Amino acid sequence: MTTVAVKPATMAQALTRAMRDAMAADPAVHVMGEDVGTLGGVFRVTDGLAAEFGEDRCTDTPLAEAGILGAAVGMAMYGLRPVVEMQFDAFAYPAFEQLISHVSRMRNRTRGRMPLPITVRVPYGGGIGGVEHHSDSSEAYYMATPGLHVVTPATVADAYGLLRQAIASDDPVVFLEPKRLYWSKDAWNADHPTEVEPIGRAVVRRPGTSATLITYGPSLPVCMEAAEAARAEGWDLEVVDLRSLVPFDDETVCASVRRTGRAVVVHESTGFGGPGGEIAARITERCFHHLEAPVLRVAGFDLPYPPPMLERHHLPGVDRVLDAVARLQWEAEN
Amino acid sequence: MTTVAVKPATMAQALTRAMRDAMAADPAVHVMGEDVGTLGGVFRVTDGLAAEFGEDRCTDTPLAEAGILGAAVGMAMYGLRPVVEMQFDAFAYPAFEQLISHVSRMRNRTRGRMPLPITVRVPYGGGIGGVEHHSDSSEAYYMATPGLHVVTPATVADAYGLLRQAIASDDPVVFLEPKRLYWSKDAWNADHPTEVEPIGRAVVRRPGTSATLITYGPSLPVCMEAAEAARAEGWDLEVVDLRSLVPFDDETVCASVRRTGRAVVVHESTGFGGPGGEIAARITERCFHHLEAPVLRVAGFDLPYPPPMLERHHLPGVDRVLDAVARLQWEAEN
Amino acid sequence: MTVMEQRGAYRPSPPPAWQPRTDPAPLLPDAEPYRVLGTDTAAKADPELLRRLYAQVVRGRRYNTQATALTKQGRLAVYPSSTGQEACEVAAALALEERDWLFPSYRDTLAVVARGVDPVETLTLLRGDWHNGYDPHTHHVAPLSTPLATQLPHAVGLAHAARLKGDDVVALAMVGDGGTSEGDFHEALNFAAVWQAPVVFLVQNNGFAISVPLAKQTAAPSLAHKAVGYGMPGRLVDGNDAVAVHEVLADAVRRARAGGGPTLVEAVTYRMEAHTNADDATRYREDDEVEAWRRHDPLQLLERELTARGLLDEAAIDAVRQDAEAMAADLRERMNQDPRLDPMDLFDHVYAEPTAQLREQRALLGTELAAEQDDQEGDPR
Amino acid sequence: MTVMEQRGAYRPSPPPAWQPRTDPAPLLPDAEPYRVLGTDTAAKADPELLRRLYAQVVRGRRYNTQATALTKQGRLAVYPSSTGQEACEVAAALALEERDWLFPSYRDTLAVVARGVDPVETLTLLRGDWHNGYDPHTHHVAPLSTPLATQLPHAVGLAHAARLKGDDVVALAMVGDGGTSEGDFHEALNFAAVWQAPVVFLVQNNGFAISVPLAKQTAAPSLAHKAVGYGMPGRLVDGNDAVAVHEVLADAVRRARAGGGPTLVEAVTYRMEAHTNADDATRYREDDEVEAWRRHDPLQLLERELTARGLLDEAAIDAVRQDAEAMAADLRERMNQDPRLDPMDLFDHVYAEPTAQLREQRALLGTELAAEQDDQEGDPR
Ligand SMILES: Cc1ncc(C[n+]2csc(CCOP(=O)(O)OP(=O)(O)O)c2C)c(N)n1
Ligand SMILES: Cc1ncc(C[n+]2csc(CCOP(=O)(O)OP(=O)(O)O)c2C)c(N)n1
Ligand SMILES: [Mg+2]
Ligand SMILES: [Mg+2]
Repeated sequence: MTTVAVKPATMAQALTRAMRDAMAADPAVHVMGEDVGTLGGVFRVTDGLAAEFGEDRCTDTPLAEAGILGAAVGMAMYGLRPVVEMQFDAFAYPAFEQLISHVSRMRNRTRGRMPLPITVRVPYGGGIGGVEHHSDSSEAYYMATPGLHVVTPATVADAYGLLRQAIASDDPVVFLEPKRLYWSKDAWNADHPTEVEPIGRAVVRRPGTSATLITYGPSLPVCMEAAEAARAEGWDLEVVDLRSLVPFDDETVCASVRRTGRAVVVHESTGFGGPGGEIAARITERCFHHLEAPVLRVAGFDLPYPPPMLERHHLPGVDRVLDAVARLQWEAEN
Repeated sequence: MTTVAVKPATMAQALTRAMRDAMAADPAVHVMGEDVGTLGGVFRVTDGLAAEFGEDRCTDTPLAEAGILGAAVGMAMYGLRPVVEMQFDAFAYPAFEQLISHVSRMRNRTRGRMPLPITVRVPYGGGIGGVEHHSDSSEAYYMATPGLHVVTPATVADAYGLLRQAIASDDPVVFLEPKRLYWSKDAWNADHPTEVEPIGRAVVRRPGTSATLITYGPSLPVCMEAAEAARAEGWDLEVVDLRSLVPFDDETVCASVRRTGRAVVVHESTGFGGPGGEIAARITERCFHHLEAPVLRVAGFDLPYPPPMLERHHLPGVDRVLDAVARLQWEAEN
Repeated sequence: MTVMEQRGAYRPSPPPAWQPRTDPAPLLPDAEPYRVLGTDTAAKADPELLRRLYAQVVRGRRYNTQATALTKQGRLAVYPSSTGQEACEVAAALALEERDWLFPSYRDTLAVVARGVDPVETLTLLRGDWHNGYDPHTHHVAPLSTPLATQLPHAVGLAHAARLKGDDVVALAMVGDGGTSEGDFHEALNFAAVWQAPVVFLVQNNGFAISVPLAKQTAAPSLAHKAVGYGMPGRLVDGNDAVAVHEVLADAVRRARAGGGPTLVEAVTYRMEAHTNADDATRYREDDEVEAWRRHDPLQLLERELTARGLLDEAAIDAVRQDAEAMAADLRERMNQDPRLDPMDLFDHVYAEPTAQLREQRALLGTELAAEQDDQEGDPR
Repeated sequence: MTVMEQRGAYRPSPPPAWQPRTDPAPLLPDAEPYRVLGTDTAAKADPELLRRLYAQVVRGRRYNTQATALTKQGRLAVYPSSTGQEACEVAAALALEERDWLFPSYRDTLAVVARGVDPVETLTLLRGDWHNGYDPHTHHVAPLSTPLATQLPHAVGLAHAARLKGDDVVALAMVGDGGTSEGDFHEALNFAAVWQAPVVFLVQNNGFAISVPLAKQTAAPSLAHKAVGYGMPGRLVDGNDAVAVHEVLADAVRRARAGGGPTLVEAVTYRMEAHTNADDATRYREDDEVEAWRRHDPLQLLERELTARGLLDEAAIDAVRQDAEAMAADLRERMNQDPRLDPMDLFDHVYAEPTAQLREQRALLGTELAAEQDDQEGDPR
């Protein structure tokens, strides 16, 4: 037994390592996308992979997202496990047709004979000062598409663990990487990566009793901070990190809400038609008589993602979360 | 005053007439798409327009949906009012990028200087025995995209009235035409079309007191039939036809639910991540203390649209609606 | 040194990065579609190949008429006939080795069947009991693709993957003239050329995309001319001449297999029937055009050549026809049986493991079906 | 009559529908990029045009260095420099009449400014106070398009609409070498050719799409060769030769205006700086390639010609530089002021009329901002 020094790593580093380890473990794993090779990706998440595994395993493709994903479909048909990088959320839209009409349906279309083990990595969300089309939260589109898994890590350990699981999955996974957490750090040992819960399992990141904050990806740190701040107001908030929107872990979420009786769903994506509606509706269907107040939502406004100088007004922050908690009809309780 | 003979017309005929009248009234209106000219569209909805207005006003385009919508953007920039036909719901996906990144955002991007008065007509939904990719319900994608209006008629009069309004709107409208209602008939006079409520207003199609069915498009007839059948069980159901998902009419919907205390949302689109989640969540947020039971949802299953021989099992029918009504915790009331 | 002084030293030179990557000349198609049948070179065609092509074309035509008949009897939801295009369909299948892959578009049922897939399984999609009826791996045939041109990048990816794995497998992808307008066509051809993937793209230019004639689809000298823009050879061939199509495709396949990269083949042909049984072609085209093409019938072209060379007598023709009839009879019989339908299948293949919500929904449908059953059994009628 | 008897009567004929729509020969680009500067034809170039191009190129380069400096000072979120490509940028703007429209890609700020748009408003997107800063209608310039190639179909639609309305307006659309791989490029060019729309497509082939070199982007002999596949002429030009680019574009604009349809122009150039200030170009290219291109500098090429022909003396050079410095100083000064920001604007332009939910959200933000204000005012610090 060795004691290992646990140094802080960034989420980006953990993601890189996940691909590296997956490629080393399985020659079928191929990374592809725009600038993923020589440059190592615009966020450097694929840094070093082309050098280590060669350009045939980590490939700079022509600039065409439908072509990239479409080619990945064919590669998967022949037994490879493509890991596709979309450079930014909004630049995944040209590949929408391939994703919806083929990637999500090929297994079903062929009665399971032609599964497509494709991981589509999409850096998503805002808060990084990006100009137009660089800060979209597109998870609602993917959630509404049966046949896709939709996974999003919020911690360094999950970044590694979930990406390994996604690549190993025989189903297509849309793997949403919160851009503004790429440089978030945590103690994490690349050579002995922490085991994480499987895709499909939500995790209570902070136990609490007064109300449940339900969140994922970029909004987890916001909720953790809000929960800390809420102590001053006398609220002991539980924070649930969904980790995957599909499959959705009703069990963990509902267990928490039944315990606390109150819930707020927090995400960056626009509110109207966004993931929060589904989540709130599911909870209400399942926990109606446990609810002291309606499940509230704190989300981005219903507008195209704002220009960088205005984004802070759009993004759900600690205050907006606390305001929502305050509206959970506490008086009614007494 | 003349008495006009009111003959039955189909929804398809009302839609054709709406385009015809819009084209006659405004030379800026141009219809374009695959097979819309000489053939009159695969559903014959543009029948006669090329003959009457010429091929420059009703144009058979090359077979490329992104190109069609992208060209429409440029035409709208120059002051035209394109009415684009997507041949089937799933064949609108290649145009997704243009729709999301440009059509929905151009007004906002340019601070209102470059509005895009484009109507995108999308025949949607199933129930017509169509093979793969011919029966998708894609409204969740459009709903989650700020900047788009999302409109869907369920009656012949609305087909005409809403399409005229959509074409006259200075904002882009995704106009969802329920395929299986194309041949539905109603008494309607093409020369004196009934005035209809504006886009953004929901309409109570059947008043009732026990519970509210909230629906739109292809599921309206199902709900009306269910409401009739429910009388036998002693339930007097109110039926609300949303008519537009964006803007969403909270007022009408919530007024009804506050009155009845119970609600079921019915649509064909998949349940998970579908419109019903948003609708149920909004109602619950606004009417929590009026609710005797959680808002329930009856929707398509969470799977790729089934092959035609199995579609009847997927589509929400009268029985499934009534089963949901039965689950609205009636005992608790007494 | 001022700029003026520099001038003497300046030698105009091409911008440093400029070097044509390929000589465009050999990439350009011939001005006229390549033909064999009815020309002097026909005599060189392998008798065995001619016979195989002929037998398959006859079968193919019979398959089309049988399937169209099945739509009238309500046994198929819809059928897009490829009558008039059988030469392309059959040649595509015959140009490939068993280990190669075929990527058909929705109209290419004949190519799929000619490749060995069960005729009934091929029609599953169009009958509507499931989306795809055959196991793609058995005969290396991808599912019939309904969204146009979207299967082309798949073919490129598969061919590329095979090459990466060291397998000398070629992919042949089929698309219509209309489909060439889609962005996916462009992206697929570009990827194929950049990767030098072993793919052959076969465009069946049958003159129409539903009602839209070629002139509204493209202004190109020919669709084959698109090849040069990707840096691959473009070949133009008479799509009703089975021998010519086969030769051009077989050449392209050989080239691809040898590492020579992709080829774009445009086969000029004609869709003799309406777009599908649901379409009315008289709305958009004149009978005399159809008649002109009837005189250039792919089956007749073959039959003439074979008979002229004494490779086919009336008895042999009869034998081929009987074989086709037998196939049709079998198809009719099997298609007249109701397919096995189990609604519960709906939930089984969405994911490797159904999610909890799918399990819930499965249970719901189970209950409904059980109740339906009870109702029926309890029903005195 | 048996099939054998028929044979004599049979005359092989091309399939009826076959007729090449266009002669491909005139559509093909020359083998070498067209050049004027440094060649004998340079002497024929209009002095006035040379002076205008020169002045704009100098301004353009200064604009690039100033904007890049502003990124360092945190005044711009990001800046993609077009240094090395100024000849294309400037020639594009100058080839158009006022009534024509320009469709720039995200890198084409210089073309936008050269067209007359306020330099500060041009940078709004990259400063980040709003998405687009100028009124597209004032100078007929579409917003800078970030999603690559997606603006090309817009240009086609606008040009087509103008033609339908009887206006002799031309649209010029700009895209990079990388952008040509996108499906939207293909669809736009095809629509333009089928509609014979008055559009000119200018591809700036600067050798890279971020880190990806042209060889991984295409295998075509040249990007201009793509034109033949759409049935439009392709022109290849030295993109660092402002006079040549201007001439080729002006020709194409004239042709389009006269109803001659679209043209695809490939300008071979080089991106001298990194992709943006955030990029590190040393990760993917060698200094000596950059150096080779530095010897083919668009500004130097012009300056040499002008001075050689005695059209420019040191005083004139100084005057041009001073004008550029003044522009830069003005830009610096105005960009150093904080932009007017009103968060409430967020809700105003999503729709013509804000929806009820947007009004609610507006009110919420209003309350929050008021509370923030109170906090700050109440704050004793
Ligand atoms: C992406 C997409 N858009 C539209 C359609 C609808 N559609 C089906 S067939 C067809 C025409 C196809 O023409 P072509 O490619 O020439 O093939 P052909 O029918 O002649 O075999 C159209 C528009 C489709 N299937 N996919
Ligand atoms: C649809 C889309 N995909 C990806 C990107 C990200 N991206 C921005 S610039 C760029 C490279 C563009 O290369 P090129 O077209 O050659 O233009 P250049 O940068 O050389 O001017 C990429 C990949 C984008 N903006 N849009
Ligand atoms: Mg065709
Ligand atoms: Mg470039």
